[in-house]
Amino acid sequence: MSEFKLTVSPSPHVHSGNSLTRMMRDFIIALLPATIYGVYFFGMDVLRCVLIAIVSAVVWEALSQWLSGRKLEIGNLNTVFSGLLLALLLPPSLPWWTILIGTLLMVLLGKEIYGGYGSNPFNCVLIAWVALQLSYPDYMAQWILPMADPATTSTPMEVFASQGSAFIGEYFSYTDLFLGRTAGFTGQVSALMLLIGGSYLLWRKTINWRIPISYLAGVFFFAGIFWLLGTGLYADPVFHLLAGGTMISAFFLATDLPSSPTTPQGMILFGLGAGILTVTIRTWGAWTFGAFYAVLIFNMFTPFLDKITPEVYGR
Amino acid sequence: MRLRSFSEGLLLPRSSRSEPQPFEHVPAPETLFLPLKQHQGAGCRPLLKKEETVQRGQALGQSSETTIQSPVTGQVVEVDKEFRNLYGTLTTSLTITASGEMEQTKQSPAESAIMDRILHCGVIDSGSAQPLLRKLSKSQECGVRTLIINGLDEFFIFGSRAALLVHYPEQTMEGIQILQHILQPEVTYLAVYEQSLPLLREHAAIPDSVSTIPLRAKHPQHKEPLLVSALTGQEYPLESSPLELGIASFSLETASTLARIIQQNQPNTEKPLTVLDPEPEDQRNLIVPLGTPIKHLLQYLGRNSESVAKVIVGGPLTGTALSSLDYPVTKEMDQIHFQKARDQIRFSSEVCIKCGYCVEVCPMRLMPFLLSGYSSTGLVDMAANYDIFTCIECGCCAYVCPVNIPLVQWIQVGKSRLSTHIRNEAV
Amino acid sequence: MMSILNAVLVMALLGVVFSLVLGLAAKVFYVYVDPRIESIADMLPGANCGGCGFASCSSYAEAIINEGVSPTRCVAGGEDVTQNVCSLLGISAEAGSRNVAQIFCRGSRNKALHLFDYAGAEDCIAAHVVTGGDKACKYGCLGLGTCVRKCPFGALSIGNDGLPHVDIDLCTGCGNCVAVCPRGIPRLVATSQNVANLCVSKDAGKTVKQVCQGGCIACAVCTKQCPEKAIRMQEKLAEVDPDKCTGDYVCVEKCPTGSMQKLFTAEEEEGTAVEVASPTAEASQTSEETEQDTV
Amino acid sequence: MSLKEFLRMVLILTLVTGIWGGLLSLVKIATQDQIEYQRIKNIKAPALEKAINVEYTNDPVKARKKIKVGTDESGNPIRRNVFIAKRKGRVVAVALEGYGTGYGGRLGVMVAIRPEKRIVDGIAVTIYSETPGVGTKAMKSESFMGQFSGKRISANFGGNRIDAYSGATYTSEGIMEAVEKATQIFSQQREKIL
Amino acid sequence: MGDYFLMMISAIFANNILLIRFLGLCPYVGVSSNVNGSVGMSGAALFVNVLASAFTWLVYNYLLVPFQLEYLRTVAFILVIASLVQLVEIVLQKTAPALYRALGIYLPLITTNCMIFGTAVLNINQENTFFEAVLFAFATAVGFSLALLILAGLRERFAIGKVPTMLNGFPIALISAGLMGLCFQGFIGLGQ
Amino acid sequence: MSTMWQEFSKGLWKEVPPFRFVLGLCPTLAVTGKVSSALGLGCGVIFVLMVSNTLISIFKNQIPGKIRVPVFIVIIASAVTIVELMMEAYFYTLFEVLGIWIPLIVVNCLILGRGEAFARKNPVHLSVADGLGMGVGFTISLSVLASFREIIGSGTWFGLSLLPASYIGFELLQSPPGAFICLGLLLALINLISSKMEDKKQGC
Ligand SMILES: Cc1cc2nc3c(=O)[nH]c(=O)nc-3n(C[C@H](O)[C@H](O)[C@H](O)COP(=O)(O)O)c2cc1C
Ligand SMILES: Cc1cc2nc3c(=O)[nH]c(=O)nc-3n(C[C@H](O)[C@H](O)[C@H](O)COP(=O)(O)O)c2cc1C
Ligand SMILES: Cc1cc2nc3c(=O)[nH]c(=O)nc-3n(C[C@H](O)[C@H](O)[C@H](O)COP(=O)(O)O)c2cc1C
Ligand SMILES: Cc1cc2nc3c(=O)[nH]c(=O)nc-3n(C[C@H](O)[C@H](O)[C@H](O)CO)c2cc1C
Ligand code: SF4
Ligand code: SF4
Ligand code: SF4
Ligand code: SF4
Ligand code: FES
Repeated sequence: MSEFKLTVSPSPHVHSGNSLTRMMRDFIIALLPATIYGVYFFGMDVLRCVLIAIVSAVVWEALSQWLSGRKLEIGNLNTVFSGLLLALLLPPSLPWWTILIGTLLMVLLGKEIYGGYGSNPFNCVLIAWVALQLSYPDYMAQWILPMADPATTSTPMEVFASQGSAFIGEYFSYTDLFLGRTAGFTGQVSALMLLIGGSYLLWRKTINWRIPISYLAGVFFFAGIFWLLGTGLYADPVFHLLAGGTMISAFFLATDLPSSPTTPQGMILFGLGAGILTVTIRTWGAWTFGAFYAVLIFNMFTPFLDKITPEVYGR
Repeated sequence: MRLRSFSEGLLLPRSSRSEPQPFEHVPAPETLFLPLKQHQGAGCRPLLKKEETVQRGQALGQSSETTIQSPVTGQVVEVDKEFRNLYGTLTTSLTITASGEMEQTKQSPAESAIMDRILHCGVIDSGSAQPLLRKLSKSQECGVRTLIINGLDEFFIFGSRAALLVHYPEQTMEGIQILQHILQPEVTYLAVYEQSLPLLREHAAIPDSVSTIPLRAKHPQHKEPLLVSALTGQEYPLESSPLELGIASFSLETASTLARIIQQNQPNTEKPLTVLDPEPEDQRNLIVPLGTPIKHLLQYLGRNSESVAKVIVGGPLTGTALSSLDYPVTKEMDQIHFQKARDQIRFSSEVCIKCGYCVEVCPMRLMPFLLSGYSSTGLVDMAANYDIFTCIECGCCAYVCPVNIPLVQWIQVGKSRLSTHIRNEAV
Repeated sequence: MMSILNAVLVMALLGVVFSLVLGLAAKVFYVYVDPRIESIADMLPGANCGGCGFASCSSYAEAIINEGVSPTRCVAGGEDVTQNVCSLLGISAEAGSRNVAQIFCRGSRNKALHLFDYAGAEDCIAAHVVTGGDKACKYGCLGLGTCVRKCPFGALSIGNDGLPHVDIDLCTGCGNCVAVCPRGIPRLVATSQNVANLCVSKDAGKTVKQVCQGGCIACAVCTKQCPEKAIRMQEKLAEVDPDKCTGDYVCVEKCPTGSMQKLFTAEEEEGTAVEVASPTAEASQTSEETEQDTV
Repeated sequence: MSLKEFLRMVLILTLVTGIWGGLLSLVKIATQDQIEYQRIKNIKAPALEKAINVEYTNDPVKARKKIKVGTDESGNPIRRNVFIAKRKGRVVAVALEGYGTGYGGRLGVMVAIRPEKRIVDGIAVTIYSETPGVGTKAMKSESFMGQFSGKRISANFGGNRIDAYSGATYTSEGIMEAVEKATQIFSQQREKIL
Repeated sequence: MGDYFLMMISAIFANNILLIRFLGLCPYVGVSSNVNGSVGMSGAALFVNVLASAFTWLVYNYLLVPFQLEYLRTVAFILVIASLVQLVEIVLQKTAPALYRALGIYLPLITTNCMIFGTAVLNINQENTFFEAVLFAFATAVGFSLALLILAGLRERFAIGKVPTMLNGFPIALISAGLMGLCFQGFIGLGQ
Repeated sequence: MSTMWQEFSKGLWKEVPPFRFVLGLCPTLAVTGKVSSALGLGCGVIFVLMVSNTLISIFKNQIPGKIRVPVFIVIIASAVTIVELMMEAYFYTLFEVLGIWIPLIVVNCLILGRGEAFARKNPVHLSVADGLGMGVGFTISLSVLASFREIIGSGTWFGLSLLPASYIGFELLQSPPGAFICLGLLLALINLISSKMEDKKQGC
């Protein structure tokens, strides 16, 4: 019965043409400035990290999907993006095997056990980052700062945590922080590069403006309040915006699709909450990279934030 | 003036033309199929038997609310009692062969009252597909303070409704006045897309009692809930009706039909349609006799039926795909889209990535991915908690979904499971 | 010595106090509960592990009595517990024959008429609800494998004829497939049954003939030929009474469409289950096998 | 439930608790001495080993003495263990704990003293709640902790020059305070201890 | 006042009873499959934890310590807790059937919940005063509820994902709890 | 005798706690950082299970239903106290490491669970076999989990270095989150193995 038949399918019958692959391509493009700057600033070690991370992440994902008999989903570039993002959250000198462990955790614990990208409740890159941070704290804090004397090879946030806000200015200027002439993770140091990438994502509408903007606002205003209250004790809000991974969190970590809320109100609360928690952890907690922990912690609340739907029509 | 609209939804594609195409009249084919249910509610009772002859305009079937008239003079060759209509309901369908000579149109018996005329010509409100008689009497009962004339086409900025405005302005305005006469509203809005307004001003003499409101060309602005909220700022729960707010909305095509049957004393046997011809992608405005098989329409357009992979009745975002080219044009249809195989949407069984794009566009401010997710896994009670019945199946969500989840289909499944209790016991 | 006495006295004191309080409280705040609930709660392991889906063993016991929940859900207790609870409730443990699922549709790809190509969610319920199914027969199996995904024991697979097939060794008769199918195609049948009319179409024979070569056309040959008079026509379908059937298979031989079939015989029908295509081949098409139900 | 049943219930629970109470107290009595020895041994032995630098041959925990160092508010005596290290039967060192206040709270320091020379033999921190990486750095620092060895015990022990560990001043001061207190006890009760 | 606040912050976040101290895990993975059940369990746990801590503190300090019977702590505490839970259950069933239906089914689950006993013992080990003990018990139970509700929220979402069959149920709940533990590491240092 | 063996052996695979019964999770996660502590706690649990199962089985007819749970719990708690005292006196290091987890044996759901589910309804010899089997199964499970965590987490086993000195422990597995993750993965693995075994059985 090979006679001519029409196709019947449910509505709608047209599609925007948007795809996961396209979105991931946008994310990768948006990370390129920071990546290129990282290579320029820290040297070829960064390129090594990036390549190892991307290749290994893809291999782990292919392996796990092949072993579990699932469809291969490498083509959607999602793993390439995650690998690149993880590489940018590592210090340039990290040993190769640590990167392999990181990408393995990212792929397996972060995504595959939940059934692949989309079902994971936590940002898989941050899961891997935190796991490495807890397991190899020394490797994860091996800072290098080309073109500077070794004595100042601490991240700006470390200087703040160990010596107080008064000393920050002795080591770094705002320009340094903005352009990225400080020690830190490969892709996180330059606020400018991340802003460029973030603006690209906003312009392409790949990410919703609510999360990054409310996150930055949360950081700025919460830090600002304490700065006004106790000058000298607390770092100023501009410092909080420029240092310690605020920018990469705002545009690339907090906006991770599966682990962030989807409703407008939820997004704003998520951003504000994570921003406030970022400053809290940096100021009173044990971690200088409070930005990453704050985003991860707020991932847990995403299902609840998603219950705050905008008022349904007519209700 | 700030354009009125709602904040979600999709911007319509820009039109390549600056004004709507004029209508073309499609000649009646030899064989026509006329289902006796082309509206919401009970189907019509057949009035003719097999072999009987019929005159143009003669009633083929009638119910208490509406009538189906014959578009041609000819003979009833078959009475199929098991015709399955677009929505899967069984109804009776008459097959008529035209005898060629277009005889005198059979006049409807009583022209005295407008309402009788509406009943005998079987006018239905296009868009909602409600028999106009029912809709009007309900509106009269509730009392209408605000009358909305919906001049918006789905998906097209210049579709058949815009064409009616531009090419038959007097008739349309007369129709609006008839509606005003029946309902006696305090305010009447004529809703058009912003692009049509200058054309309208140019072609038509708009009565003072009608305020024309330009709206942003967005999908699904043409749907009643969004039209009401854009024009009046009021929202209503979907299980009730805008009539409770004293608001009634009628399609512009309904107004035009009213004018045609009452002023010009024509039978209601033709349907203005916007047709999207796939190759080259071109939009045409046609006036088609009811009962014309889609196959004939394709022939009229000069297309080989094998070149079409999918036929969509209604807009591309909300329409229903037909399973057969023999299906006739009915009063429920506003648009027909012919799609080629390569243009078809491909749904996937991928898992939702929670990107929230669907939430961003949903005009009813729902959580489509949760509705669909819970419906597809059988957890329909959860879907009900998220107001699944407020979904108007506008299709915005599935349009933007980057992993091509058939969101609307799953929502339909969820609604159906909730209302019919074909439940899937959660293990 | 003093310390021993202290220990004995203090502990005894605690014992007295608490048993008095509990005893009195039980008396003062007495509430009647169905004694069967207590007996069942007694039989359950008391581990309160939540494995049955209830918060505690006693709430599960309550649900068994009050809501008629199946007594087989305790995972911690194992078979003994289930057996005990069943016997208390007077539910007989099945003997000899067991129930397994059978597919009551023979409208394979080349036998049934298909009206259109379906392109939507790969799910029978979705296809049934939204498009009414691609088959001309509105009763027939849609072959999109919702039952396959729902079977917790992997007993079902879609064959290359487009119909599900039951592996009766794996089927436990849990009835999940029966519950989930929008068209009521899988049914539970005792393994002792010899034959069944594998069609559910209530259409007139003429219609069935038009849409499917494998369906029951209600010709009633079987009812007339059956020596035991074990077959009756009901709603245009031949129904076998398994108690009367002796298994001489006259009906199967006489059935013009092959709708009447031998059950549980070794020989396999055409279109046996096929292996799932290799992952790479699968990647090119949207395959229902990759979709997993995780309720 | 009848009264008899009720009484039976009370009786049984009382019996069970009572009997077990008795049994447990027997076990307690049987293990009491061993437990005390183990406690002191395991808690103090590592510190003792660190603090006593001279060679000794006995088990200082077994050869411990309890001395009264004062009374608490309600007048009960406060006792403290003094551990005695011997070589060939001769006392070579005594060790006792002193307490001071560091950054995070109470600091305990085991102070070993060579009685015949009246000098500090060595010290080791027993209990603390200092910040990891800040205060604890000082405790682990050989250059800071080593300063105490050989310091003379005198009425004015605090007069000895001890350099605070930089970055952990409070911890350093707490340790100094503890050592001073221990040496004071030793000076006051030398006879009883030896 | 500030100290009490810090103690509560610490008990809820940095030293979360479930994720950091590992107490009360059986109901944690057992009941967390949906949000409604978790709310009930949280309520019951909060109520019993505070009550049990208060009673055990009194028994310890006014009965065991005076007679130097500290070693009977385990027996005495568990007796107090078991009887208390049973008592609450009996009383609720009669006097507040609605509340009993809401909480009651979780009460038996609590008798052998390590959290209740663990909190009682921790109160003694940390030498808390009576007020501190009650506050600590309260904060601990709040930490329990927080972790429970979060996990329940996550698990409700897994229902619409595609968790592989072999990981479905307890395994994925445990792993998610582990990842939540990773998140909670972020609170380290707060409240100290 | 064969039934005694059956009761014993079911605790080793078919109903092995805490993998099949997801009970007694707290100690399972808390003490499995090191094999030695897992084994130590396991021994304590075996002792308590034996004592409680034996006594409950002996006195099952004397204990009134209303105070069943309090009586069982007193018996269990007393056995735990004995373990506590003995361990402090003779295995002090272990006592220190296990800390609060020794008294917490009393609330290990496994023990009361076995008393309620098994010993209360079965003769003494079977209850002993059941207690021993469950206890041994529990101990083995803990040790397996602990071995995994200790070897990968710090490169040692029973405190002995197994891997080259240059190996840097994967600290995550030693931390609380790692405990959850390991147990989850182990449960998944056991699910996988038992479903594979089912398949085999069907295949034969
Ligand atoms: C610098 C730059 C600016 C662009 N600006 C836009 C723009 O404003 N709007 C737009 O739709 N595409 C813009 N594009 C093009 C997009 O990158 C993309 O190609 C376009 O959206 C069409 O993508 P599509 O064909 O995948 O839908 C720009 C590209 C570049 C490089
Ligand atoms: C996107 C970007 C690209 C840069 N490229 C260069 C560059 O190619 N060469 C350069 O000397 N500085 C570049 N800089 C600036 C450097 O960060 C730094 O300011 C510069 O090396 C000045 O260092 P100096 O004071 O040691 O000369 C760039 C900065 C940014 C933000
Ligand atoms: C996948 C993988 C994981 C590894 N994990 C570790 C590890 O966790 N710790 C470690 O010390 N070495 C690990 N190695 C081994 C390293 O190759 C090797 O030990 C390391 O380079 C030590 O060299 P070094 O002594 O120069 O530091 C791993 C190697 C591979 C391939
Ligand atoms: C979070 C924090 C922890 C600290 N911990 C210690 C400590 O453990 N010991 C100490 O001497 N000072 C400590 N200090 C105080 C600080 O290091 C102080 O500047 C030095 O003690 C002065 O020498 C701490 C300060 C902060 C902010
Ligand atoms: S959920 Fe319904 S109303 Fe919302 S976008 Fe989707 S189809 Fe439209
Ligand atoms: S648009 Fe699609 S992928 Fe995104 S949240 Fe909605 S359903 Fe999920
Ligand atoms: S039997 Fe039912 S569920 Fe199974 S494939 Fe056929 S229609 Fe689908
Ligand atoms: S779902 Fe149940 S009844 Fe159906 S085939 Fe599977 S095991 Fe058999
Ligand atoms: S062992 Fe079950 S709650 Fe802790």
